[in-house]
Amino acid sequence: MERQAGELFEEFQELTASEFFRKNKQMLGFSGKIRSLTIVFHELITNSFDAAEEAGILPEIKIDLQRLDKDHYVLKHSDNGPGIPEDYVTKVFCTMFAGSKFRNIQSRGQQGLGCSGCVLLSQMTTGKPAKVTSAYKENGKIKAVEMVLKMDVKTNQGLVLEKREVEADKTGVQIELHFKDVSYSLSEQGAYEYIRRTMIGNPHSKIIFRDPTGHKYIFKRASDVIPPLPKEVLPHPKGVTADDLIFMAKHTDKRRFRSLLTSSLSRMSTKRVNEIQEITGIDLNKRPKDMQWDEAERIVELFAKMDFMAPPTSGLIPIGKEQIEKGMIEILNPEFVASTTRKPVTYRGGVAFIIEAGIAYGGDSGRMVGEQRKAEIMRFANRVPLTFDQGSCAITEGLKSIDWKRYGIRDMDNAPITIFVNIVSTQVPYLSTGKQSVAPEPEILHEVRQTTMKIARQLQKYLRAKKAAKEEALRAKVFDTYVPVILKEAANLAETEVPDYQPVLEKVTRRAQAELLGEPVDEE
Amino acid sequence: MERQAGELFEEFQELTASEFFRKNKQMLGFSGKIRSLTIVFHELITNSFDAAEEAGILPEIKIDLQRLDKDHYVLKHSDNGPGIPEDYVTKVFCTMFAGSKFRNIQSRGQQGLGCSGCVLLSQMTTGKPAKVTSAYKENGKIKAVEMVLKMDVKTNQGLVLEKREVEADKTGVQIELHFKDVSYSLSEQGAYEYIRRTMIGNPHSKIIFRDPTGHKYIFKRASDVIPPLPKEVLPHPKGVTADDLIFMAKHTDKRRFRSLLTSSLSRMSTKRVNEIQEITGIDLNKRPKDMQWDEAERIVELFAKMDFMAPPTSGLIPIGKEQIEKGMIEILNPEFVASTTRKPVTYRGGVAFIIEAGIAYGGDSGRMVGEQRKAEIMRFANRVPLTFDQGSCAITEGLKSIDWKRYGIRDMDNAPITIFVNIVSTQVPYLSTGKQSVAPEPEILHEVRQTTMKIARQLQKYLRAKKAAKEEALRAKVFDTYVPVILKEAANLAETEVPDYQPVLEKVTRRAQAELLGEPVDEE
Amino acid sequence: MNNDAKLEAKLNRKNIAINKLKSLGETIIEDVHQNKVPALRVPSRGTSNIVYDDIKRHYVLGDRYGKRSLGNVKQIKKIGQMVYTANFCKDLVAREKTATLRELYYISEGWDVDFGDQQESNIVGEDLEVTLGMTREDLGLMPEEDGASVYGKITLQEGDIEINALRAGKSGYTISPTIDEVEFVDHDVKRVIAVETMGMFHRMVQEEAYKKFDTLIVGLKGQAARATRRFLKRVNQELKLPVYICNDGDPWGFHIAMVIISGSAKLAHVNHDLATPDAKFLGVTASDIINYDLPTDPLKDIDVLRLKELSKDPRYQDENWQMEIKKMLKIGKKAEQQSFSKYGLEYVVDTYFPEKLEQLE
Amino acid sequence: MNNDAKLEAKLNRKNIAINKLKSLGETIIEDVHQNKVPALRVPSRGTSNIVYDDIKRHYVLGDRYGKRSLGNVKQIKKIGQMVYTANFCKDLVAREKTATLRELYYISEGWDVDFGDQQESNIVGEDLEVTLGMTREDLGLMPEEDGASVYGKITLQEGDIEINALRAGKSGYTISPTIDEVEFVDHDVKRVIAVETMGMFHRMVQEEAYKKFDTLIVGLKGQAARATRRFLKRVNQELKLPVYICNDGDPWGFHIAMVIISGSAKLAHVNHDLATPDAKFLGVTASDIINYDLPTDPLKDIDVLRLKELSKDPRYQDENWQMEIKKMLKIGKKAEQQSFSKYGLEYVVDTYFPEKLEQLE
Repeated sequence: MERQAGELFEEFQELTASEFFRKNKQMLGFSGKIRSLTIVFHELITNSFDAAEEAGILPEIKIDLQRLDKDHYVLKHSDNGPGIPEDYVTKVFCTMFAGSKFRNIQSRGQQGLGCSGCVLLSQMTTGKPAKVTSAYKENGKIKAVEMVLKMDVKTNQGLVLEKREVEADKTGVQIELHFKDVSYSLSEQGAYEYIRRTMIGNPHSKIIFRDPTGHKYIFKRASDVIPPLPKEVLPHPKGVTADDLIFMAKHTDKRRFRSLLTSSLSRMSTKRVNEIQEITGIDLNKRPKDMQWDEAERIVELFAKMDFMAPPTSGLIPIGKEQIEKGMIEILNPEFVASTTRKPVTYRGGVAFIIEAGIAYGGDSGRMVGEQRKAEIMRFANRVPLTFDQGSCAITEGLKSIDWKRYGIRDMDNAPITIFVNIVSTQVPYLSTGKQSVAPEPEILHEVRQTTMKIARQLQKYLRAKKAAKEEALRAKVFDTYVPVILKEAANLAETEVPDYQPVLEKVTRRAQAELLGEPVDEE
Repeated sequence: MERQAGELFEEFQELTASEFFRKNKQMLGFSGKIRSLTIVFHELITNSFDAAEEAGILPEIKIDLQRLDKDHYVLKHSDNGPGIPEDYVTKVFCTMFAGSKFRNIQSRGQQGLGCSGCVLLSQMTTGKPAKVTSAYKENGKIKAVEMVLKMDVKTNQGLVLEKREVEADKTGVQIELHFKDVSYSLSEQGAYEYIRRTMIGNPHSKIIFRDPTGHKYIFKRASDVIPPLPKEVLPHPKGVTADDLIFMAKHTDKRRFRSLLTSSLSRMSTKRVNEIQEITGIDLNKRPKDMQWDEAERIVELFAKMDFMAPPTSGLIPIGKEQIEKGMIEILNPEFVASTTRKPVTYRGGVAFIIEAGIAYGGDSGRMVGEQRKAEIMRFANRVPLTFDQGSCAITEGLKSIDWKRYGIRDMDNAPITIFVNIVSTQVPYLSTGKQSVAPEPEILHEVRQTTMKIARQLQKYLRAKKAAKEEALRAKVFDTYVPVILKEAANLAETEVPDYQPVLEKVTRRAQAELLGEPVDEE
Repeated sequence: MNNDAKLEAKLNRKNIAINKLKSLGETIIEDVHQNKVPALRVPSRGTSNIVYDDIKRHYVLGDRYGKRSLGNVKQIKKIGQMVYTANFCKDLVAREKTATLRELYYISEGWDVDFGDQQESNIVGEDLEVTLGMTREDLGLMPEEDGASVYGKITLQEGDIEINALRAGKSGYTISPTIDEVEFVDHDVKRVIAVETMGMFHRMVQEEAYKKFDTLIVGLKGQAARATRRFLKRVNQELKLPVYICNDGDPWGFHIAMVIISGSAKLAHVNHDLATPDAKFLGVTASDIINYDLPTDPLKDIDVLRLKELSKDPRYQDENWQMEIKKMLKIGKKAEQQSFSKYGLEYVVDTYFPEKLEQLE
Repeated sequence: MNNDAKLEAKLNRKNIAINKLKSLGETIIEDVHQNKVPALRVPSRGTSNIVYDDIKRHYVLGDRYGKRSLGNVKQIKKIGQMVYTANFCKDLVAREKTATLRELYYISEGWDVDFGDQQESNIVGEDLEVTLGMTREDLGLMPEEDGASVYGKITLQEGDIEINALRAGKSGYTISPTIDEVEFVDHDVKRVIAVETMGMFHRMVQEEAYKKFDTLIVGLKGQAARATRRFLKRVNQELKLPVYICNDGDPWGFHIAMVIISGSAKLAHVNHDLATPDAKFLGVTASDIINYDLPTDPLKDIDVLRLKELSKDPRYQDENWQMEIKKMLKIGKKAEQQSFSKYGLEYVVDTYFPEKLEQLE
């Protein structure tokens, strides 16, 4: 029995983003009990960090995780950031796709889903509202408001259930959320390990964490330097697509396409624009809105052929050698640590990135598995620990491809080593939705290898010196023991007296020392 | 230098779903050139199937894929479905989160992202608009309209660039899209294989596909039976969460919670509602909107303890044994085929599902790898082929855990076998965002194994009979050859004449036959 | 035995072999005449049919049989191979020739029922042995491998040649596979000492152990060949000489000795011809390792496993063996024969052997 | 040689060995007197110092040296081991005794510079050989393994014992490691045929090949031991007897022959004493496989690999070898010596050997 189209479309409807993600929470990373909780920690911590740093404040976060029942937790998360103005509180916590991080800027979070996603998960699993206190400065004075919020998924808006002004002596945001169907775990993918790694990547921050058993961990600040704020950088010509150009053209306030190009792209001089006009024959004086797709496409094709200066890297703020080492020493208490931050380079022709890496050896480096310490790899993107999907990540792949034996590490997997790698970029090329692994672009693989190999050589030097010291003692003993008996036996063989061998013994000992220290040996 | 919160929120903005997915297209499954194109095929084909079947029409799809340039393709996709009323065309193709499939119904697609996602990808990679022709019946007459559409990502709405009425003699939708950055491949994860598998899961459909080389594949219909339309089924009490109850309560038009329960859940009688009221002490006469979270939670907890009839399965429409075999015969031309459809059962306490499986052996079964045919597993969910992430899928896991040697397949991996498994459910528990693998719920694993083992026994019987026939011929020959020469040699050994051995020869041949057929052998 | 007696014995052996082979054919032909499907009963050599005989002190076959029927597709080829092989052997014995199993395998190329591989022909050879109750040497099928080297005052006769094992070179007389055709003519020794390695053999020759101990020296070269075991049994039985075995001090050395003493499970059907139950294990024991403070290697996993197997083996149930196995497991060490050289090359002959022989005799 | 000359030659060998060993000690002590760090120059045995000598037709060592210095931590232990071993050997030679490498290893337990494992003591043994330019047999260090079996009309003298290899038993006379102390007293043969397996050896004895071909039969037992190679060289040189080698028809059989003919790379420093460049490979060749239609096995991957290696080996550059290797690769098959039994046990002696000898002589 055939039915007409009209009938069939009676049930047609549109969903809001909140409704959609309510049905598809795994798209927000909420799949599995342990992972779900780690994602919540991740979203709240990165948000607090970004806010504090943007406001020029050394981040300090207090987290209190209580277990009420088997799978039921209450999470209190408070920061010392600049706070959220009252008007924006519901948007930040209750509206999907709302945020301030949609620019071409190096930042930890990026999707505009983080905080509202946590509230959605809380509400879906417990029905409880979120309690938010925001203290912020307005006209130089601190104002604080406490709100109880629910998310209305039908409209993708927050509903304020309660609101009252409160007293506060410093700025910051506190949020209290209930969760069910999540689980706190000490495993490598659990919330605790997430915090520990976060501290290594962010030694300028302080986190006080009370776990469900009531144990209080204080992760101290290893450095008092607030990282400089990353600047927004104009996209590099080699990094834009035709669609990007058209999108810019549609939303610009420039009157001419040429001025759009120079003002919206980096490394784009008037001279270059003239060249483009000449080669493509496109009239760049036309209004941006009149730009055609095929014209945009021809321009992008030309970009690929032109030489541009590498993208400006003022937007990239690495952690830096000193800070990385401070962080690793604070957390791992190693016997040796080395780190380095490379110069910026680009992948896919125009996206700038920096790789920095650190190695810690001995002490608490590595991960205890049973009785033994095993090597561990800590991956970071813009200081954020990457916890899942390590298999296909450029960082893992780069590190695994290194021939560690060349650096004096015979059995890499079972060495007491922690390797830290951070990729810094305005556009980290993630492999998957969850942003948990970095695509193995050839340039990134190359940098990860080079960076790590450089510090591995330092580790090798350290290990070698340690071994050499041991050996020197051994060698002196070897000569003392063997020279007399061998000469006695040789005399026996020659059927003669044992000669005075003291001068020869001294000679060989001297020579052996010289050899050990790499000095020239006098050959006879 | 500290900055105030107000300053920081100047750049705060909200995105539409389209804007969001423009920046995060990998969340729609568009990652990698081959995969992107396969996902496009998948979205368009499933949409056409669902539409045709809902309207009671045997689906017929024509696909024409042209390659204009290295990575540049034009895809023309047309179906014989009921068409889309003019007013809905832009919504279907240009609005994210819009669709008619958000009910608790067995369907192929489900997210409201499919068609609009394809248009977004086309537009992002080529800047070209989509060309859609929709022919549909209105008041019994066919009306057809051709539209050229763009998606306005800023508003998540379609922009009609051109529109004109056209002539049409039957209903259906045709869409023409340009793509770059995609790739047509014959690999297991490519578009061609996707169609081939689709045909096995949907033997009642017809697809005519012209590939980029101009070769025209006609996948003929193996069956003329339109599958019955799945009915919407009320959720089973064991399958709902507290959040679901609250959500229902909020959007119902019932006046009392008790009537909400009986009308919104299956297997929920008045007697049951009274029980619930008695045990929980909750007044179920109250208005749905007054239902508190903890009350909903207590009701759900009680559901878990109560015995309910299994969920109604009228909503589940399997392909069916006959249809599966027709499909496999049509496409694989095997020397042996067997299939079976199991009775519905439930997982996680309340979600009904059906597993059906088929095995084809010989002919074109299996996959050519180099010179050799290897076993292939075809996974389906509600008739839709699952192409990616096979590793962790319940179907793969279930099949791999079978001891194939017990069924006469010594080297499973290298056997000319195709195994087909389809899971039918209103809620297939997908593992990942891309809906490409089924979570290994214990009940599903169990069903996959049982179903497959049942038909594997039939295959074993077939293989055994085939082998036995071969052996019988062989045995007769063995006796004919050996008995005379052995007796000659024995006579030689005994230094005597060769006796007349005809009777003995007949005797052994008779006995061997009996043995082969499992009949009792007369022992001396 | 005088020469006539010898000749008679030899002829006798030959006739018995030919008759037994002939009767195999007769059984089959007789079955055909009686219109029965011919079948041969072959004593089973499966582990469950191999029994340790406490009285005989070696393994023997039990009384279970397998069938080779002309009416069974799987067995018909085997029965064919047996008949062909029997004919081949009958010819060998009649012509007083021998052949190796390898040659048998290649010869079968010309048969209507040939062997698929060497393994198959070996099994049929054994089938014939157990079915007829004769050793394969009796049937003319010789092993490839030569037996041990023998040094010392013994005179043997092979055919019409007399050999003095003190005058056959420093490496001594080599026991050939046809040892049963060798006669002991004369000897002037009081005992036999068999050693595992040729290194030790040469040491003993060099240190004149044959004079010091009035002994034959037998260099086993590892696991003793069938011919060697037959030789040791014959010198023990016919010449009433005590036999001592000195091997490496590890489970493998123990077992080389034990196979000489009590036979192997695999050859249960011919152990009555091969085992020398009165032979004695002289060393190296775990006690020796401790008492002589020998240089050792740690036991490997496989050594430990093997020792534990031995401790359950019926042949090792005697108290002494049990004690030595336990002791070795406890110290976790093994030692080679040659490790006595730690105390100088002569030590083993000058000190170790005299002390141990005194203990045992 | 008469007896006096023999004795003198023997004493001479003994004195040379002792003097060479002594001078090793003297070099070291002299260095100390001159206040130099003592060091020994040991000819390198690395592959790059092993050269095929076209004139001598075998591998020889080149002129590269390595150093063992008392001033080098890694070398000091080696030099110590060498000196201790030299003293041990000097004592052996002086007392006219021999020891195996295994015994040397255990003896070293009492030294101040002992060996970590057998491998180490083997290497030092070789170091001593090349440094002094003497074989280790000259230094009293004997291999464990006995040499080949010899059957046929030859009389040898070991010490004061005369041995007739036709009267030493069916398995013949066993070449002992001390072959250099054996004198050839008398013989009545025209040639020597060496065969790879004892199965073939016994076949030849049984079929009286020694009579038919006036030949010595030598049973190599696989890869020829040093003593066997020395024996073959000596019969070839001293008795001017042509030597023929008949092995399995596969790369391994080829190479067993080639090592007898041209020596091995590993023993380049003693090849002048071991190689018999005039010895000839009789079979089984790839041509034989085809001409005699022998039962074969397919070449395995490793066989093919080995054949390809051989084809590049300088010892195989002769036209005939190249042709046979190519042919074997082409037919992809190999055959064993014993596969001639396909035509009956006697065929190999009655037909194959006469035909092949005629071709070669």
